[in-house]
Amino acid sequence: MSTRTLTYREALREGLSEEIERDENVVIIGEEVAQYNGAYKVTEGMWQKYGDKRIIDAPISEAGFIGMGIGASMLGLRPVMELMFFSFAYVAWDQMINNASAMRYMSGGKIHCPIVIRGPANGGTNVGATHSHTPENSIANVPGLKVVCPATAYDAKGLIKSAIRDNDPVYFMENTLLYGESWTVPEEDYLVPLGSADIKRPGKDLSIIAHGRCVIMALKAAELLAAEHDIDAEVVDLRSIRPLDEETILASVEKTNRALVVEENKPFCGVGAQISHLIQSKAFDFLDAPVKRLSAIDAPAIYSDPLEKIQIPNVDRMLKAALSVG
Amino acid sequence: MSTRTLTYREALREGLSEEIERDENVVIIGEEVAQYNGAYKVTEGMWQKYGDKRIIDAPISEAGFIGMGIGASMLGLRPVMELMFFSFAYVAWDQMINNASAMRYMSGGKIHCPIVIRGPANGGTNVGATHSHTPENSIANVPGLKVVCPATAYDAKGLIKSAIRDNDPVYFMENTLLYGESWTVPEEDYLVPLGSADIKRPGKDLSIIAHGRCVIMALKAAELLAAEHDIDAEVVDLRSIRPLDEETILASVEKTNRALVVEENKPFCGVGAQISHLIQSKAFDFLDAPVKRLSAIDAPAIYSDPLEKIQIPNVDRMLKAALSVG
Amino acid sequence: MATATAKKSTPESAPSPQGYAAEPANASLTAGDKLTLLRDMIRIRRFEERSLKAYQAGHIGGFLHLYNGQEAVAVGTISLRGPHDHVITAYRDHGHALAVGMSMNECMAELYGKVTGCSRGKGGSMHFFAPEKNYWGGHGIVGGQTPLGLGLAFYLKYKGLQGCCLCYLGDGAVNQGAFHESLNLAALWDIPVVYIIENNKYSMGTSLARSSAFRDHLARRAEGYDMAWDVCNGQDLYEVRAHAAKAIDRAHQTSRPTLLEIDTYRYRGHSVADANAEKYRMREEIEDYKKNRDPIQLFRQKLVAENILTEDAYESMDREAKAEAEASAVFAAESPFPEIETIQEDVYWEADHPEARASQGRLFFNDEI
Amino acid sequence: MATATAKKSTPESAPSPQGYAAEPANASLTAGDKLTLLRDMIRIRRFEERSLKAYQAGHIGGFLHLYNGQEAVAVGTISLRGPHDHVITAYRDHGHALAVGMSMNECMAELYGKVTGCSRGKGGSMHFFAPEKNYWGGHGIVGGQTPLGLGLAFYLKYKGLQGCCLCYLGDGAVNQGAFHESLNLAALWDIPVVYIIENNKYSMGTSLARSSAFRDHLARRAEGYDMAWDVCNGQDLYEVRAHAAKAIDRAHQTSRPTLLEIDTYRYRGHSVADANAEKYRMREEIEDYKKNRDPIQLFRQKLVAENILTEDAYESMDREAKAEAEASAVFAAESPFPEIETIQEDVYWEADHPEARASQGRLFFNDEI
Ligand SMILES: Cc1ncc(C[n+]2csc(CCOP(=O)(O)OP(=O)(O)O)c2C)c(N)n1
Ligand SMILES: Cc1ncc(C[n+]2csc(CCOP(=O)(O)OP(=O)(O)O)c2C)c(N)n1
Ligand SMILES: [Mg+2]
Ligand SMILES: [Mg+2]
Repeated sequence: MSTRTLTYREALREGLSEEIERDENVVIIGEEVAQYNGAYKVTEGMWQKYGDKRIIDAPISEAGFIGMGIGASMLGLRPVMELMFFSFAYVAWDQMINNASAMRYMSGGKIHCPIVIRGPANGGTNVGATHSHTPENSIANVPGLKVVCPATAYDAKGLIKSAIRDNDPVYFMENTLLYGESWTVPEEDYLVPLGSADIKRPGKDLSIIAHGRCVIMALKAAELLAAEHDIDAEVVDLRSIRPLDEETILASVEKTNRALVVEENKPFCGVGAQISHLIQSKAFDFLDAPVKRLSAIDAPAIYSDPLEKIQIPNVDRMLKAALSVG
Repeated sequence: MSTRTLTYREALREGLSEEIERDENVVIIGEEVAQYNGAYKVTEGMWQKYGDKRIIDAPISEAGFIGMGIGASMLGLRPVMELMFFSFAYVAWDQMINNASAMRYMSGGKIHCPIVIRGPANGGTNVGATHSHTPENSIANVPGLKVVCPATAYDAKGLIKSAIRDNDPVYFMENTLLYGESWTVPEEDYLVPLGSADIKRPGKDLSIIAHGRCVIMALKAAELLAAEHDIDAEVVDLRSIRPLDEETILASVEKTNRALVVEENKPFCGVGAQISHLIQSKAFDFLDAPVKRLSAIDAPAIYSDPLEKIQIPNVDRMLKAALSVG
Repeated sequence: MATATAKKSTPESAPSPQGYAAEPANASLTAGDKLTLLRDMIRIRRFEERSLKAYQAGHIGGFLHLYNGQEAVAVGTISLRGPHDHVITAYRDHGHALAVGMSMNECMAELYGKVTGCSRGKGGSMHFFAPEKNYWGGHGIVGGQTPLGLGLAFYLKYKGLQGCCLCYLGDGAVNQGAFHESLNLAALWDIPVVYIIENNKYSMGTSLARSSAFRDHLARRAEGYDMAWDVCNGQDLYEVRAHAAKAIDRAHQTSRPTLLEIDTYRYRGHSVADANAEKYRMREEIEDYKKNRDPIQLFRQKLVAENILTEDAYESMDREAKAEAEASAVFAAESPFPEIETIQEDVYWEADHPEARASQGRLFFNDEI
Repeated sequence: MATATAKKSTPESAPSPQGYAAEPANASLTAGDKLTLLRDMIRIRRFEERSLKAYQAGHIGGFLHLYNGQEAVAVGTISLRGPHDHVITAYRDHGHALAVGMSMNECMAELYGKVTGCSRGKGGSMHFFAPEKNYWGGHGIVGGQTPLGLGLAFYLKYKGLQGCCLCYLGDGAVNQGAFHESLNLAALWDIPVVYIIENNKYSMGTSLARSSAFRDHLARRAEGYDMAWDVCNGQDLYEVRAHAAKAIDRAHQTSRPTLLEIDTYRYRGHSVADANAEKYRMREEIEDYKKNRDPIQLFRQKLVAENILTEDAYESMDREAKAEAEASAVFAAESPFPEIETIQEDVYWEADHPEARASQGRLFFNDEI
């Protein structure tokens, strides 16, 4: 396989473009996605290339246009809706939670909603509490919905393509702090299936389980753990929150006997709580110590830069947390 | 103390009325709360008694009127907003999640929002997926918010009064299937503090931890466990989800060494996951078996009556679950 | 897409001098067509009366929002639809369901929560669906269907199909934010949706005047979006068809949306559990509608006057509808409940099509017990 | 509460023949008052220019939405307020903050994320607050402040206070559902709120015509709610005050809301991170506003013509504003960041007042590490 280097942003754009070209039912709708090239430039150049019909700028009416996308998906369109920030999902929550999730069910399986709703869901950029939500736990709580959180350019491209081809609603959470980061990505066409976790670093002493940008920091933490503390940590990248690759998680913990779950989520009923419950429930006898969670410090996202860097998990806090696993 | 029998509905109404009379800043706003006497008759007679100023019928504009309540609370009003169903919170989610939770934080503590948002949050009444949501986990995930789920008339009255006097936003989740149930309630004034769990039945073999109507079913299950299986189960009623009375939960599990968490919540990142994580994290060495959760069967709420009765936890399923705790 | 232009959009003009019957939408009807329209209204009425009986007998639980009194709205508008026209409505959805051609059996069985129901017992009264008949529900959250209807119409435009979406909502639903967002999008993007406000003057126990601020008509709000609007009397089937035809035509010819407000009335309470049904409205008001403005009786009188209908024919039509409703109740009662395993069917397309599943991992999260 | 009545509500009439300066709201101003108004606009301009420099130097991160060009809107409207009038706006909130009397120091320090900031470094650019000055933010979610503003005004009505809430929003924000719901509630319940659309013709890179369907004015949508509305030129401070005074008066005297659309323009990009700031708008358009319609220069010329202002006085006023802004940057730079412990302060009132805490149990849920 020949590879080249792409940013997370470029990889997403490539995935979106390939699917636009592959399927005439794929249409991108969102605020500033067309003429402005996207608030975070994910869709840069696509409007020029694919035109008004396929790349559509929307007014600031998330409930209206996301609901519209759900309605159009019922007839077979595959809308890919951009939320400029996932934090804005809350004004469209009823559409995203009730309508997208329950349509199939309430119709006894007659309808399905092949919609993708994507956008960045992260803190760490000094934009304050209203713009820094990470609602993957609340969304994945809802049966009928799928949730994906890629950590690398390779995964972002492979997962967005799978998400678009998926016949269920997929909520695709990116990270503004990753858009500009680069990874090698194959030239050839590929998919990453939803629901498959990835061992980003094998190890034997401790499983660090993470998703999204926390994976990248966990990899750095693992290097330091190895270099400075002689701890060989395995980094499990969930990639997909729902479906969830429980097998890979459990296999890792059964090998290492220790688990740290790292998340930018707030701790109460966050993804970490679910993973912790899974581990204690299915690998109880393999655990040498309680599962630890490292979450965002439990408060609304703070604005002040140096404090926000501490509030969300960082390499330092990961190190400390790893060492505290009993 | 002299007592009498009140329904859950009457107890709530009494609590609301006492607070209306106690504090001129308390005002009740919601759909059909006044002239219609409340969709579930919680506020019956209150409009006649307290008039247009204190009991206000709202149009079907939850984002508008709940946001209005939050705004008014910033100046010192203590609005008690009724959601006809908590499922309708999703159209007001941005107001409830962003505005109510982060106002204090983003203002550096200059503002607080003493608002109560109350209404029923439950399934089990054949109204289908759109009307049967139980979002206590998603709300309690949000730092800045408080969540309360009373299971009895006594607790409902004592907690609603505490909620109204609380200076933070409190989301108060009731249950349509409990409104008509009766309990003894003292004549005298009393409060139940937020954040205190209640041992509704002491026991020594297994802790059944529940909230809301599941508590009532857990009590029945506990009687059957004792009568038929010689298992002496302790029933811990959380009453309040956030703040959470961790001490009472842990003390119970340290005594019984076994835990079953019962919830009408959906399992993924539900309240049960959080409680399970808590127990394994702080009572790891006391556990003789993994913590088990009994949640709603993981699907949107089904309409069909006999199936819905199985989908949400019932006494039968609780018995089976209790016996399955390793 | 299109930018807003200042088109003139005032309510449609009065009927032709010969009355609504002579308007093109109605003049083109054969005698047989007209009898079918009458029959459709009667079938809805009898179906719902039968469902009420079943509710009172405890065979149906939850909510049951009856459409009695409003039949001419669903039948009048839906009878105009062509192959690419779609229908979506709120929770008061039985009338529309029968009007699009769903069978009484599948509807009644759904109310009973039976596996033979249109949604296999999963949706219930508020959530009827028949996508194969271009019927997209049945939606329980007030106003929540309005962006969905926009999406159905968006699809038509995207695909270049000459069609529209008839999207119904109540007079109380106009104050939901999602509806407002939908109006702007529809007008801004030339989306062929016809929003139909079934103004029965009450949202539960709240009268129109207590829920909405407006000038003379709710539909006039459309002007704020430079959108065409119209109002008409929903008790007269010819009038409904005449006005709706213009809105549908506008959508088909110009892809422009319309906000059509149809005055109507519900005889029953908000739902059958509405204990106050006769408290917030004057008994005289209800009686006046039943006696003098009943859509079925008005249309019956017209067809008798047109010499299309005899009293005998009416009686036998009514008997047949009653019998059909009765049979549907028997069908529902005799149908089985869904199997327990079905609780987790119809959640994910993928889980229902394991052979075609592309994803991996776990989809459902209950603990094993 | 009140039911909707069909009041006549058309845009306010043209100014008196002597022009806006002679309108009561302006005729009552002393020379000193006028100089203060000019100074307030200049201070906003200089503060923001200084903040931009700090952003470019890396002292400020995140978003910075500048108000340059719109100063007459905040200063003109807010200068009219009385003791019971309240102010709330969106994320482009520095101008309003200074106009209500917040100090440059507390504002600049907030931008720097310092503990001396108005929100102790917790809110940032989009979330300035000064409740002691009746200023309620600073809100990041488009349209999210509009129900809050309704609530502030509701409080005044509830308490019988003669006041109103000035609630600002952008031309893009009008298409949020919550705003629509708020308009209906305001009109239905006679809530003394003045909604002020600062129409700068763009929402990020989207022009008005691409985001809103409307007839001639956005504010005309108010007619759909039987609400008074008005439009005016936001580059002319006298004009702004004349029109806003009528809306405030309406609120004070009759408790009725107004939707006031004020035409204005932002010179800069949507935020300073807006790389396309000069792509979606023609350079000539921007230059035209800067050269011919700058609110500060227009008002300066008026005051010179009125013989109230000399060129020297203007220059020294400007120098002072620059110096004040410079000093605020020094203050901000020298102020400390908040302590780490403060991350969990200001979350719960109860946690911050342990002595008065009535609840029990745990409020924060991180694992101990
Ligand atoms: C968002 C939301 N809020 C409240 C309700 C409860 N509710 C159901 S129907 C209804 C009244 C709706 O009245 P209207 O729109 O006039 O329709 P009608 O019942 O008259 O057909 C209310 C308040 C709901 N289902 N969804
Ligand atoms: C609900 C929501 N959607 C999108 C955004 C992102 N956003 C912030 S400002 C803005 C443009 C708003 O334009 P306008 O209302 O005209 O105000 P202006 O910036 O011109 O002052 C957008 C899209 C947001 N903050 N909130
Ligand atoms: Mg109605
Ligand atoms: Mg603007």
